[in-house]
Amino acid sequence: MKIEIVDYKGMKVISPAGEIDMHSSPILRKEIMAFVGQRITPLVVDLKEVTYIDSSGIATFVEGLKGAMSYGGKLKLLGLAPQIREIFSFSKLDKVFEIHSSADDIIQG
Amino acid sequence: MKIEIVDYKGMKVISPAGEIDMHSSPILRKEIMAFVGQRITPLVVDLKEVTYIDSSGIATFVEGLKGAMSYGGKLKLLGLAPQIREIFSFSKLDKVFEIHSSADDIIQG
Amino acid sequence: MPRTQENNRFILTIPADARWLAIVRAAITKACELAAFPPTEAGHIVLAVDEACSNVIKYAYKHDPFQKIVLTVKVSDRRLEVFVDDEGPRVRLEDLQGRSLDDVRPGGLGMHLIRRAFDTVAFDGRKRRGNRLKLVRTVSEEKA
Amino acid sequence: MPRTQENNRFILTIPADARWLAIVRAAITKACELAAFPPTEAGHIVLAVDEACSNVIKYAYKHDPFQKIVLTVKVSDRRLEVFVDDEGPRVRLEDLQGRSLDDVRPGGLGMHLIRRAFDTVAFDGRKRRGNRLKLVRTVSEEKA
Ligand SMILES: Nc1ncnc2c1ncn2[C@@H]1O[C@H](COP(=O)(O)OP(=O)(O)O)[C@@H](O)[C@H]1O
Ligand SMILES: Nc1ncnc2c1ncn2[C@@H]1O[C@H](COP(=O)(O)OP(=O)(O)O)[C@@H](O)[C@H]1O
Repeated sequence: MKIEIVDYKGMKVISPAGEIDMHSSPILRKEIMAFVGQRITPLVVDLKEVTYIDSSGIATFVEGLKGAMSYGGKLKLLGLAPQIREIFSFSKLDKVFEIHSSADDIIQG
Repeated sequence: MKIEIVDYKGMKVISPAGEIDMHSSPILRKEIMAFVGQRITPLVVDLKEVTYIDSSGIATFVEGLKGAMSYGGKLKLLGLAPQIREIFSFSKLDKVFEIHSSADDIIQG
Repeated sequence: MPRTQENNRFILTIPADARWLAIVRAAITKACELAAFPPTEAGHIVLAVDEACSNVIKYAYKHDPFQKIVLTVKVSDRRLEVFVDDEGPRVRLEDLQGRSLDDVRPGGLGMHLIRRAFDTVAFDGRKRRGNRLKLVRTVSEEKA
Repeated sequence: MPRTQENNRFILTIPADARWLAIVRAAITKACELAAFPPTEAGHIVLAVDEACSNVIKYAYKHDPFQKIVLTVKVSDRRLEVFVDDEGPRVRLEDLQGRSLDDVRPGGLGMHLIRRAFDTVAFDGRKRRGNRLKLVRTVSEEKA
Protein backbone atom coordinates (compact mmCIF):
# COMPACT_ATOMS: atom_id res chain seq x y z
CA MET A 1 0.00 0.00 0.00
CA LYS A 2 1.04 3.56 -0.73
CA ILE A 3 -0.68 6.54 0.79
CA GLU A 4 -1.07 10.15 -0.30
CA ILE A 5 -2.80 13.18 1.13
CA VAL A 6 -4.57 14.85 -1.77
CA ASP A 7 -6.00 18.33 -1.69
CA TYR A 8 -9.38 18.33 -3.43
CA LYS A 9 -10.98 21.76 -3.74
CA GLY A 10 -9.57 22.75 -0.37
CA MET A 11 -10.56 19.47 1.28
CA LYS A 12 -7.75 17.15 2.45
CA VAL A 13 -8.37 13.58 1.30
CA ILE A 14 -6.48 10.52 2.56
CA SER A 15 -5.82 8.38 -0.53
CA PRO A 16 -4.36 4.93 0.04
CA ALA A 17 -3.54 2.76 -2.99
CA GLY A 18 -3.04 -0.99 -3.24
CA GLU A 19 -3.72 -3.60 -0.59
CA ILE A 20 -4.67 -2.80 2.99
CA ASP A 21 -3.78 -5.71 5.24
CA MET A 22 -2.29 -6.30 8.67
CA HIS A 23 1.09 -5.25 7.30
CA SER A 24 0.01 -1.95 5.76
CA SER A 25 -2.93 -0.88 7.94
CA PRO A 26 -0.67 0.68 10.63
CA ILE A 27 0.47 3.21 8.01
CA LEU A 28 -3.13 4.08 7.20
CA ARG A 29 -3.90 4.24 10.91
CA LYS A 30 -1.12 6.77 11.43
CA GLU A 31 -2.49 9.11 8.75
CA ILE A 32 -6.06 8.83 9.98
CA MET A 33 -5.04 9.41 13.59
CA ALA A 34 -2.99 12.46 12.58
CA PHE A 35 -6.22 13.92 11.13
CA VAL A 36 -8.10 12.96 14.28
CA GLY A 37 -5.39 14.69 16.34
CA GLN A 38 -6.08 17.87 14.36
CA ARG A 39 -9.83 17.42 14.91
CA ILE A 40 -10.45 17.55 11.17
CA THR A 41 -13.99 16.97 9.98
CA PRO A 42 -15.09 15.47 7.77
CA LEU A 43 -12.29 12.97 7.70
CA VAL A 44 -12.34 11.85 4.06
CA VAL A 45 -10.71 8.66 2.76
CA ASP A 46 -10.76 7.89 -0.95
CA LEU A 47 -10.57 4.13 -1.53
CA LYS A 48 -10.70 4.13 -5.32
CA GLU A 49 -7.12 2.85 -5.66
CA VAL A 50 -7.61 0.20 -2.98
CA THR A 51 -7.84 -3.32 -4.41
CA TYR A 52 -7.99 -5.31 -1.19
CA ILE A 53 -8.89 -4.78 2.44
CA ASP A 54 -8.95 -7.21 5.35
CA SER A 55 -10.37 -6.93 8.87
CA SER A 56 -7.35 -4.96 10.12
CA GLY A 57 -8.17 -2.29 7.55
CA ILE A 58 -11.81 -2.27 8.57
CA ALA A 59 -10.76 -2.02 12.23
CA THR A 60 -8.64 1.00 11.34
CA PHE A 61 -11.67 2.81 9.94
CA VAL A 62 -13.77 1.93 12.97
CA GLU A 63 -11.02 3.39 15.16
CA GLY A 64 -10.87 6.53 13.03
CA LEU A 65 -14.62 6.91 13.26
CA LYS A 66 -14.59 6.58 17.05
CA GLY A 67 -11.79 9.13 17.20
CA ALA A 68 -13.71 11.58 15.01
CA MET A 69 -16.90 11.06 17.01
CA SER A 70 -15.07 12.12 20.17
CA TYR A 71 -15.10 15.71 18.86
CA GLY A 72 -18.35 15.48 16.91
CA GLY A 73 -16.50 14.84 13.65
CA LYS A 74 -17.42 12.58 10.76
CA LEU A 75 -15.61 9.93 8.73
CA LYS A 76 -16.55 9.69 5.06
CA LEU A 77 -15.43 7.06 2.59
CA LEU A 78 -15.53 7.31 -1.16
CA GLY A 79 -14.61 5.41 -4.29
CA LEU A 80 -15.28 1.89 -2.98
CA ALA A 81 -14.86 -0.81 -5.63
CA PRO A 82 -17.53 -3.54 -5.47
CA GLN A 83 -15.33 -6.04 -3.59
CA ILE A 84 -14.41 -3.36 -1.04
CA ARG A 85 -17.98 -2.19 -0.57
CA GLU A 86 -19.01 -5.80 -0.11
CA ILE A 87 -16.84 -6.32 2.96
CA PHE A 88 -18.18 -3.14 4.55
CA SER A 89 -21.73 -4.35 4.06
CA PHE A 90 -20.87 -7.86 5.30
CA SER A 91 -19.45 -6.21 8.44
CA LYS A 92 -22.66 -4.18 8.76
CA LEU A 93 -20.49 -1.08 8.67
CA ASP A 94 -21.91 0.37 5.48
CA LYS A 95 -24.60 1.97 7.65
CA VAL A 96 -22.11 3.28 10.18
CA PHE A 97 -19.71 4.97 7.76
CA GLU A 98 -20.90 7.54 5.34
CA ILE A 99 -20.15 6.08 1.94
CA HIS A 100 -20.10 8.55 -0.94
CA SER A 101 -19.53 8.08 -4.61
CA SER A 102 -17.39 11.19 -5.18
CA ALA A 103 -15.60 14.01 -3.40
CA ASP A 104 -17.97 16.52 -4.98
CA ASP A 105 -20.78 14.66 -3.31
CA ILE A 106 -19.20 15.40 0.04
CA ILE A 107 -18.50 19.05 -0.70
CA GLN A 108 -22.05 19.64 -1.85
CA GLY A 109 -23.66 17.39 0.80
CA MET B 1 -4.71 -21.40 -20.97
CA LYS B 2 -7.84 -21.69 -23.10
CA ILE B 3 -7.71 -22.15 -26.84
CA GLU B 4 -10.16 -21.33 -29.63
CA ILE B 5 -10.10 -21.71 -33.37
CA VAL B 6 -11.47 -18.47 -34.77
CA ASP B 7 -12.58 -17.98 -38.35
CA TYR B 8 -11.35 -14.59 -39.59
CA LYS B 9 -12.54 -13.68 -43.09
CA GLY B 10 -12.27 -17.31 -44.15
CA MET B 11 -8.87 -17.80 -42.50
CA LYS B 12 -8.67 -20.19 -39.52
CA VAL B 13 -6.78 -18.62 -36.63
CA ILE B 14 -5.52 -20.49 -33.55
CA SER B 15 -6.25 -18.21 -30.59
CA PRO B 16 -4.84 -19.24 -27.23
CA ALA B 17 -5.65 -17.12 -24.16
CA GLY B 18 -3.89 -16.91 -20.81
CA GLU B 19 -0.57 -18.43 -19.83
CA ILE B 20 1.40 -20.84 -22.02
CA ASP B 21 3.70 -22.94 -19.87
CA MET B 22 4.89 -26.53 -19.64
CA HIS B 23 1.45 -27.49 -18.33
CA SER B 24 -0.60 -25.89 -21.09
CA SER B 25 1.72 -26.00 -24.11
CA PRO B 26 0.78 -29.63 -25.00
CA ILE B 27 -2.78 -28.38 -25.68
CA LEU B 28 -1.45 -25.67 -28.00
CA ARG B 29 0.84 -28.24 -29.63
CA LYS B 30 -2.12 -30.50 -30.39
CA GLU B 31 -4.00 -27.71 -32.19
CA ILE B 32 -0.97 -26.58 -34.16
CA MET B 33 -0.10 -30.13 -35.16
CA ALA B 34 -3.70 -30.78 -36.26
CA PHE B 35 -3.27 -27.81 -38.67
CA VAL B 36 0.08 -29.19 -39.80
CA GLY B 37 -1.58 -32.58 -40.40
CA GLN B 38 -4.03 -30.82 -42.74
CA ARG B 39 -1.15 -29.02 -44.44
CA ILE B 40 -2.75 -25.68 -43.78
CA THR B 41 -0.81 -22.58 -44.81
CA PRO B 42 -0.38 -20.03 -43.50
CA LEU B 43 -0.70 -21.43 -40.04
CA VAL B 44 -1.88 -18.37 -38.08
CA VAL B 45 -1.67 -18.02 -34.30
CA ASP B 46 -3.10 -14.94 -32.61
CA LEU B 47 -1.32 -14.27 -29.32
CA LYS B 48 -3.18 -11.13 -28.28
CA GLU B 49 -4.83 -12.87 -25.31
CA VAL B 50 -1.59 -14.53 -24.21
CA THR B 51 -0.11 -12.96 -21.07
CA TYR B 52 2.79 -15.32 -20.48
CA ILE B 53 4.92 -17.77 -22.45
CA ASP B 54 7.86 -19.87 -21.37
CA SER B 55 10.39 -21.90 -23.33
CA SER B 56 8.00 -24.83 -23.74
CA GLY B 57 5.61 -22.50 -25.57
CA ILE B 58 8.42 -21.18 -27.76
CA ALA B 59 9.48 -24.77 -28.50
CA THR B 60 5.92 -25.55 -29.58
CA PHE B 61 6.04 -22.79 -32.18
CA VAL B 62 9.43 -23.94 -33.44
CA GLU B 63 7.98 -27.42 -33.86
CA GLY B 64 4.94 -26.04 -35.68
CA LEU B 65 7.20 -24.05 -37.99
CA LYS B 66 9.31 -27.10 -38.81
CA GLY B 67 6.12 -29.07 -39.49
CA ALA B 68 4.78 -26.37 -41.79
CA MET B 69 8.11 -26.05 -43.59
CA SER B 70 7.95 -29.78 -44.45
CA TYR B 71 5.17 -29.00 -46.95
CA GLY B 72 6.35 -25.52 -47.88
CA GLY B 73 3.90 -23.90 -45.45
CA LYS B 74 4.32 -20.84 -43.26
CA LEU B 75 3.69 -20.05 -39.60
CA LYS B 76 2.53 -16.54 -38.81
CA LEU B 77 2.13 -14.98 -35.39
CA LEU B 78 0.12 -11.92 -34.54
CA GLY B 79 -0.95 -9.80 -31.61
CA LEU B 80 2.21 -10.17 -29.50
CA ALA B 81 2.18 -8.07 -26.34
CA PRO B 82 5.53 -6.41 -25.57
CA GLN B 83 6.60 -9.02 -22.96
CA ILE B 84 5.74 -11.84 -25.39
CA ARG B 85 7.54 -10.22 -28.32
CA GLU B 86 10.53 -9.68 -26.08
CA ILE B 87 11.06 -13.39 -25.43
CA PHE B 88 10.85 -14.15 -29.16
CA SER B 89 13.52 -11.58 -29.86
CA PHE B 90 15.67 -12.79 -26.96
CA SER B 91 15.43 -16.30 -28.47
CA LYS B 92 16.43 -14.83 -31.85
CA LEU B 93 13.20 -16.28 -33.21
CA ASP B 94 11.60 -12.99 -34.18
CA LYS B 95 13.47 -13.28 -37.48
CA VAL B 96 12.42 -16.90 -38.00
CA PHE B 97 8.69 -16.47 -37.42
CA GLU B 98 6.67 -14.03 -39.41
CA ILE B 99 5.32 -11.61 -36.85
CA HIS B 100 2.36 -9.51 -37.97
CA SER B 101 0.38 -6.85 -36.21
CA SER B 102 -3.06 -7.90 -37.45
CA ALA B 103 -4.93 -10.61 -39.31
CA ASP B 104 -5.74 -8.15 -42.11
CA ASP B 105 -2.02 -7.71 -42.53
CA ILE B 106 -1.73 -11.41 -43.28
CA ILE B 107 -4.68 -11.51 -45.64
CA GLN B 108 -3.38 -8.53 -47.64
CA GLY B 109 0.27 -9.57 -47.41
CA MET C 1 5.49 -34.91 1.25
CA PRO C 2 6.42 -38.60 1.06
CA ARG C 3 6.17 -40.41 -2.23
CA THR C 4 2.49 -41.34 -1.93
CA GLN C 5 -0.72 -40.09 -3.54
CA GLU C 6 0.02 -36.62 -2.20
CA ASN C 7 0.71 -34.85 -5.43
CA ASN C 8 -2.46 -32.78 -5.14
CA ARG C 9 -1.19 -30.20 -2.66
CA PHE C 10 1.49 -27.59 -2.15
CA ILE C 11 2.97 -26.36 1.10
CA LEU C 12 3.81 -22.75 1.83
CA THR C 13 5.86 -21.97 4.93
CA ILE C 14 6.11 -18.31 5.96
CA PRO C 15 7.55 -16.48 8.96
CA ALA C 16 4.82 -15.27 11.30
CA ASP C 17 5.01 -11.71 10.02
CA ALA C 18 2.27 -9.77 8.22
CA ARG C 19 4.77 -8.79 5.54
CA TRP C 20 4.34 -12.27 4.03
CA LEU C 21 0.55 -12.19 3.79
CA ALA C 22 0.82 -10.86 0.23
CA ILE C 23 2.62 -14.07 -0.76
CA VAL C 24 -0.11 -16.15 0.87
CA ARG C 25 -2.82 -14.26 -0.99
CA ALA C 26 -1.04 -14.66 -4.32
CA ALA C 27 -0.67 -18.41 -3.86
CA ILE C 28 -4.25 -18.92 -2.64
CA THR C 29 -5.62 -16.80 -5.49
CA LYS C 30 -3.92 -19.10 -8.00
CA ALA C 31 -5.03 -22.20 -6.10
CA CYS C 32 -8.64 -20.97 -6.34
CA GLU C 33 -8.18 -20.57 -10.08
CA LEU C 34 -6.79 -24.09 -10.41
CA ALA C 35 -9.78 -25.41 -8.44
CA ALA C 36 -12.14 -23.43 -10.72
CA PHE C 37 -13.68 -21.14 -8.10
CA PRO C 38 -15.51 -18.15 -9.56
CA PRO C 39 -13.93 -14.77 -8.68
CA THR C 40 -16.32 -13.76 -5.86
CA GLU C 41 -15.88 -17.04 -4.00
CA ALA C 42 -12.14 -16.91 -4.62
CA GLY C 43 -12.06 -13.40 -3.12
CA HIS C 44 -13.78 -14.62 0.04
CA ILE C 45 -11.43 -17.60 0.33
CA VAL C 46 -8.29 -15.47 -0.09
CA LEU C 47 -9.52 -13.01 2.53
CA ALA C 48 -10.37 -15.82 4.95
CA VAL C 49 -6.94 -17.43 4.68
CA ASP C 50 -5.35 -14.00 5.23
CA GLU C 51 -7.50 -13.61 8.37
CA ALA C 52 -6.54 -17.06 9.67
CA CYS C 53 -2.84 -16.26 9.24
CA SER C 54 -3.29 -12.82 10.83
CA ASN C 55 -4.87 -14.48 13.86
CA VAL C 56 -1.97 -16.90 14.20
CA ILE C 57 0.46 -13.96 14.06
CA LYS C 58 -1.50 -11.99 16.67
CA TYR C 59 -2.73 -14.64 19.08
CA ALA C 60 -0.77 -17.86 18.68
CA TYR C 61 2.60 -16.13 18.31
CA LYS C 62 1.96 -12.68 19.84
CA HIS C 63 3.79 -11.01 16.93
CA ASP C 64 7.03 -13.00 17.29
CA PRO C 65 8.25 -12.92 13.64
CA PHE C 66 10.70 -15.78 14.20
CA GLN C 67 7.88 -18.29 14.46
CA LYS C 68 6.46 -19.92 11.37
CA ILE C 69 3.11 -20.69 9.76
CA VAL C 70 2.72 -23.69 7.49
CA LEU C 71 -0.08 -23.68 4.93
CA THR C 72 -0.93 -26.93 3.20
CA VAL C 73 -3.20 -26.33 0.24
CA LYS C 74 -4.94 -29.30 -1.36
CA VAL C 75 -6.42 -28.48 -4.74
CA SER C 76 -9.08 -30.68 -6.32
CA ASP C 77 -11.63 -30.00 -8.99
CA ARG C 78 -14.09 -27.47 -7.51
CA ARG C 79 -12.76 -28.01 -4.01
CA LEU C 80 -10.04 -26.46 -1.87
CA GLU C 81 -8.71 -27.61 1.50
CA VAL C 82 -6.37 -25.36 3.43
CA PHE C 83 -4.60 -26.48 6.61
CA VAL C 84 -3.05 -23.74 8.73
CA ASP C 85 -0.46 -25.11 11.14
CA ASP C 86 1.10 -23.20 14.00
CA GLU C 87 3.17 -24.16 17.02
CA GLY C 88 1.41 -21.82 19.45
CA PRO C 89 -0.52 -22.75 22.59
CA ARG C 90 -3.51 -25.02 22.07
CA VAL C 91 -6.81 -23.32 21.26
CA ARG C 92 -10.32 -24.65 20.84
CA LEU C 93 -12.77 -23.38 18.26
CA GLU C 94 -15.17 -22.37 21.05
CA ASP C 95 -12.54 -19.90 22.28
CA LEU C 96 -12.50 -18.06 18.99
CA GLN C 97 -15.55 -15.87 19.03
CA GLY C 98 -15.92 -12.83 16.86
CA ARG C 99 -17.96 -9.88 18.05
CA SER C 100 -21.63 -9.67 17.24
CA LEU C 101 -21.73 -7.86 13.93
CA ASP C 102 -24.24 -5.40 15.40
CA ASP C 103 -21.72 -4.31 18.00
CA VAL C 104 -19.66 -1.69 16.19
CA ARG C 105 -16.10 -1.77 17.45
CA PRO C 106 -12.69 -2.47 15.95
CA GLY C 107 -11.91 -6.18 15.64
CA GLY C 108 -13.92 -9.35 15.96
CA LEU C 109 -14.54 -9.64 12.23
CA GLY C 110 -11.93 -12.21 11.21
CA MET C 111 -13.74 -15.35 12.38
CA HIS C 112 -16.91 -14.20 10.61
CA LEU C 113 -14.98 -13.81 7.36
CA ILE C 114 -13.43 -17.25 7.81
CA ARG C 115 -16.81 -18.89 8.41
CA ARG C 116 -18.35 -17.08 5.45
CA ALA C 117 -15.70 -18.40 3.05
CA PHE C 118 -15.42 -21.99 4.20
CA ASP C 119 -17.95 -24.81 4.57
CA THR C 120 -15.76 -26.50 7.19
CA VAL C 121 -13.80 -24.64 9.89
CA ALA C 122 -12.30 -27.02 12.45
CA PHE C 123 -9.21 -27.72 14.49
CA ASP C 124 -7.63 -31.09 13.89
CA GLY C 125 -7.65 -32.70 17.36
CA ARG C 126 -5.08 -35.32 16.36
CA LYS C 127 -2.29 -32.77 16.21
CA ARG C 128 0.01 -33.28 19.18
CA ARG C 129 1.70 -29.88 19.41
CA GLY C 130 0.40 -26.52 18.25
CA ASN C 131 -2.74 -26.16 16.17
CA ARG C 132 -3.95 -27.30 12.78
CA LEU C 133 -6.90 -25.33 11.49
CA LYS C 134 -8.71 -27.16 8.69
CA LEU C 135 -10.63 -25.08 6.16
CA VAL C 136 -12.64 -26.70 3.36
CA ARG C 137 -14.68 -25.14 0.61
CA THR C 138 -16.48 -26.57 -2.41
CA VAL C 139 -17.58 -24.40 -5.34
CA SER C 140 -21.22 -23.36 -4.78
CA GLU C 141 -23.21 -23.66 -7.95
CA GLU C 142 -25.67 -20.86 -7.17
CA LYS C 143 -23.09 -18.29 -6.15
CA ALA C 144 -21.05 -18.94 -9.30
CA MET D 1 12.99 -22.80 9.59
CA PRO D 2 14.53 -22.88 13.09
CA ARG D 3 14.04 -19.94 15.40
CA THR D 4 17.04 -17.91 14.19
CA GLN D 5 17.43 -14.84 12.02
CA GLU D 6 15.66 -16.63 9.20
CA ASN D 7 12.51 -14.59 9.07
CA ASN D 8 13.42 -13.15 5.69
CA ARG D 9 12.40 -16.11 3.54
CA PHE D 10 9.45 -18.29 2.65
CA ILE D 11 9.49 -21.88 1.48
CA LEU D 12 7.22 -23.25 -1.22
CA THR D 13 7.07 -27.01 -1.72
CA ILE D 14 5.30 -28.29 -4.83
CA PRO D 15 4.86 -31.70 -6.43
CA ALA D 16 7.06 -32.08 -9.52
CA ASP D 17 4.19 -31.45 -11.91
CA ALA D 18 3.84 -28.56 -14.36
CA ARG D 19 0.33 -27.94 -13.08
CA TRP D 20 1.85 -26.19 -10.04
CA LEU D 21 4.06 -23.78 -11.99
CA ALA D 22 1.28 -21.18 -11.88
CA ILE D 23 1.52 -21.17 -8.07
CA VAL D 24 5.29 -20.72 -8.28
CA ARG D 25 4.92 -17.78 -10.67
CA ALA D 26 2.33 -16.11 -8.45
CA ALA D 27 4.55 -16.40 -5.37
CA ILE D 28 7.70 -15.24 -7.16
CA THR D 29 5.85 -12.30 -8.74
CA LYS D 30 4.85 -11.10 -5.26
CA ALA D 31 8.34 -11.73 -3.91
CA CYS D 32 9.76 -9.52 -6.68
CA GLU D 33 7.31 -6.79 -5.68
CA LEU D 34 8.34 -7.06 -2.02
CA ALA D 35 12.00 -6.80 -3.07
CA ALA D 36 11.14 -3.74 -5.22
CA PHE D 37 12.11 -5.13 -8.62
CA PRO D 38 10.75 -3.12 -11.55
CA PRO D 39 8.23 -5.04 -13.72
CA THR D 40 10.58 -5.99 -16.58
CA GLU D 41 13.17 -7.47 -14.26
CA ALA D 42 10.44 -9.18 -12.26
CA GLY D 43 9.11 -10.72 -15.48
CA HIS D 44 12.53 -12.15 -16.31
CA ILE D 45 12.94 -13.53 -12.79
CA VAL D 46 9.53 -15.20 -12.76
CA LEU D 47 10.18 -16.79 -16.14
CA ALA D 48 13.62 -18.02 -15.04
CA VAL D 49 12.28 -19.68 -11.88
CA ASP D 50 9.54 -21.32 -13.99
CA GLU D 51 12.28 -22.63 -16.33
CA ALA D 52 14.37 -23.95 -13.45
CA CYS D 53 11.37 -25.85 -12.05
CA SER D 54 10.45 -27.14 -15.52
CA ASN D 55 13.97 -28.50 -15.89
CA VAL D 56 13.75 -30.30 -12.54
CA ILE D 57 10.44 -31.86 -13.62
CA LYS D 58 11.84 -32.96 -16.99
CA TYR D 59 15.41 -33.97 -16.19
CA ALA D 60 15.86 -34.53 -12.45
CA TYR D 61 12.56 -36.36 -12.00
CA LYS D 62 11.72 -37.48 -15.56
CA HIS D 63 8.10 -36.37 -15.11
CA ASP D 64 7.43 -38.39 -11.95
CA PRO D 65 4.75 -36.18 -10.30
CA PHE D 66 5.18 -37.83 -6.91
CA GLN D 67 8.54 -36.18 -6.41
CA LYS D 68 8.79 -32.72 -4.94
CA ILE D 69 10.52 -29.41 -5.57
CA VAL D 70 11.37 -27.10 -2.69
CA LEU D 71 11.79 -23.40 -3.39
CA THR D 72 13.34 -21.23 -0.70
CA VAL D 73 12.88 -17.56 -1.47
CA LYS D 74 14.89 -15.01 0.47
CA VAL D 75 13.59 -11.48 0.05
CA SER D 76 15.73 -8.49 0.90
CA ASP D 77 15.56 -4.89 -0.16
CA ARG D 78 16.37 -4.85 -3.89
CA ARG D 79 17.65 -8.42 -3.82
CA LEU D 80 16.15 -11.85 -4.29
CA GLU D 81 17.73 -15.24 -3.66
CA VAL D 82 15.94 -18.36 -4.84
CA PHE D 83 17.12 -21.87 -3.95
CA VAL D 84 15.65 -24.71 -5.98
CA ASP D 85 16.06 -28.06 -4.24
CA ASP D 86 15.43 -31.44 -5.82
CA GLU D 87 16.26 -35.01 -4.87
CA GLY D 88 17.22 -36.11 -8.38
CA PRO D 89 20.60 -37.46 -9.54
CA ARG D 90 23.53 -35.09 -9.09
CA VAL D 91 24.17 -32.64 -11.91
CA ARG D 92 26.92 -30.14 -12.53
CA LEU D 93 26.40 -26.72 -14.06
CA GLU D 94 28.74 -27.66 -16.93
CA ASP D 95 26.26 -30.39 -17.93
CA LEU D 96 23.47 -27.89 -18.43
CA GLN D 97 24.11 -26.36 -21.80
CA GLY D 98 21.47 -24.60 -23.78
CA ARG D 99 21.62 -24.60 -27.55
CA SER D 100 23.36 -21.82 -29.38
CA LEU D 101 20.65 -19.24 -29.93
CA ASP D 102 21.55 -19.15 -33.61
CA ASP D 103 20.68 -22.81 -33.98
CA VAL D 104 16.91 -22.78 -34.50
CA ARG D 105 15.37 -25.88 -32.97
CA PRO D 106 12.87 -26.61 -30.20
CA GLY D 107 14.39 -26.51 -26.72
CA GLY D 108 17.69 -25.34 -25.31
CA LEU D 109 16.33 -21.94 -24.30
CA GLY D 110 15.68 -22.42 -20.58
CA MET D 111 19.26 -22.08 -19.34
CA HIS D 112 19.67 -18.88 -21.36
CA LEU D 113 16.57 -17.43 -19.73
CA ILE D 114 17.84 -18.42 -16.29
CA ARG D 115 21.22 -16.77 -16.90
CA ARG D 116 19.60 -13.64 -18.27
CA ALA D 117 17.49 -13.15 -15.14
CA PHE D 118 20.01 -13.95 -12.44
CA ASP D 119 23.43 -12.55 -11.58
CA THR D 120 24.41 -15.79 -9.85
CA VAL D 121 23.47 -19.26 -11.13
CA ALA D 122 25.26 -22.02 -9.20
CA PHE D 123 24.80 -25.42 -7.64
CA ASP D 124 25.48 -25.58 -3.93
CA GLY D 125 28.19 -28.23 -3.67
CA ARG D 126 27.62 -28.73 0.06
CA LYS D 127 24.31 -30.44 -0.50
CA ARG D 128 24.73 -34.14 0.21
CA ARG D 129 21.79 -35.59 -1.72
CA GLY D 130 20.02 -34.19 -4.75
CA ASN D 131 20.69 -30.69 -6.04
CA ARG D 132 20.36 -27.15 -4.77
CA LEU D 133 20.39 -24.54 -7.48
CA LYS D 134 21.17 -21.08 -6.14
CA LEU D 135 19.83 -18.08 -8.05
CA VAL D 136 20.60 -14.53 -6.97
CA ARG D 137 19.55 -11.23 -8.47
CA THR D 138 19.96 -7.63 -7.36
CA VAL D 139 17.90 -4.80 -8.82
CA SER D 140 19.84 -3.23 -11.68
CA GLU D 141 19.68 0.51 -11.56
CA GLU D 142 20.06 1.03 -15.29
CA LYS D 143 17.46 -1.52 -16.40
CA ALA D 144 14.89 -0.16 -13.93
N1 LIG E 1 -5.27 -18.52 16.14
C1 LIG E 1 -5.80 -18.05 17.30
N2 LIG E 1 -5.24 -18.39 18.49
C2 LIG E 1 -5.76 -17.93 19.63
N3 LIG E 1 -6.85 -17.15 19.72
C3 LIG E 1 -7.45 -16.77 18.58
C4 LIG E 1 -6.97 -17.22 17.31
N4 LIG E 1 -7.78 -16.71 16.38
C5 LIG E 1 -8.72 -15.99 17.01
N5 LIG E 1 -8.54 -16.02 18.34
C6 LIG E 1 -9.42 -15.37 19.36
O1 LIG E 1 -10.71 -15.19 18.77
C7 LIG E 1 -11.11 -13.81 18.82
C8 LIG E 1 -11.89 -13.43 17.54
O2 LIG E 1 -11.04 -13.42 16.41
P1 LIG E 1 -11.38 -12.53 15.15
O3 LIG E 1 -12.81 -12.73 14.80
O4 LIG E 1 -10.40 -12.84 14.10
O5 LIG E 1 -11.25 -11.01 15.63
P2 LIG E 1 -10.03 -10.11 16.12
O6 LIG E 1 -8.76 -10.78 15.78
O7 LIG E 1 -10.21 -8.84 15.36
O8 LIG E 1 -10.26 -9.94 17.58
C9 LIG E 1 -9.81 -13.04 18.96
O9 LIG E 1 -10.01 -11.80 19.60
C10 LIG E 1 -8.94 -13.99 19.78
O10 LIG E 1 -9.23 -13.85 21.15
N1 LIG F 1 17.77 -29.81 -13.51
C1 LIG F 1 18.43 -30.46 -14.49
N2 LIG F 1 18.87 -31.73 -14.29
C2 LIG F 1 19.52 -32.37 -15.27
N3 LIG F 1 19.79 -31.86 -16.48
C3 LIG F 1 19.37 -30.63 -16.75
C4 LIG F 1 18.67 -29.86 -15.77
N4 LIG F 1 18.39 -28.67 -16.32
C5 LIG F 1 18.88 -28.69 -17.57
N5 LIG F 1 19.47 -29.85 -17.86
C6 LIG F 1 20.17 -30.20 -19.12
O1 LIG F 1 20.57 -29.00 -19.76
C7 LIG F 1 20.03 -28.90 -21.09
C8 LIG F 1 19.65 -27.47 -21.45
O2 LIG F 1 18.54 -27.05 -20.67
P1 LIG F 1 17.57 -25.90 -21.21
O3 LIG F 1 18.40 -24.76 -21.67
O4 LIG F 1 16.59 -25.61 -20.14
O5 LIG F 1 16.85 -26.49 -22.49
P2 LIG F 1 15.81 -27.66 -22.73
O6 LIG F 1 15.23 -28.09 -21.44
O7 LIG F 1 14.81 -27.06 -23.63
O8 LIG F 1 16.60 -28.74 -23.41
C9 LIG F 1 18.84 -29.85 -21.09
O9 LIG F 1 18.58 -30.35 -22.38
C10 LIG F 1 19.30 -30.94 -20.12
O10 LIG F 1 20.07 -31.89 -20.77
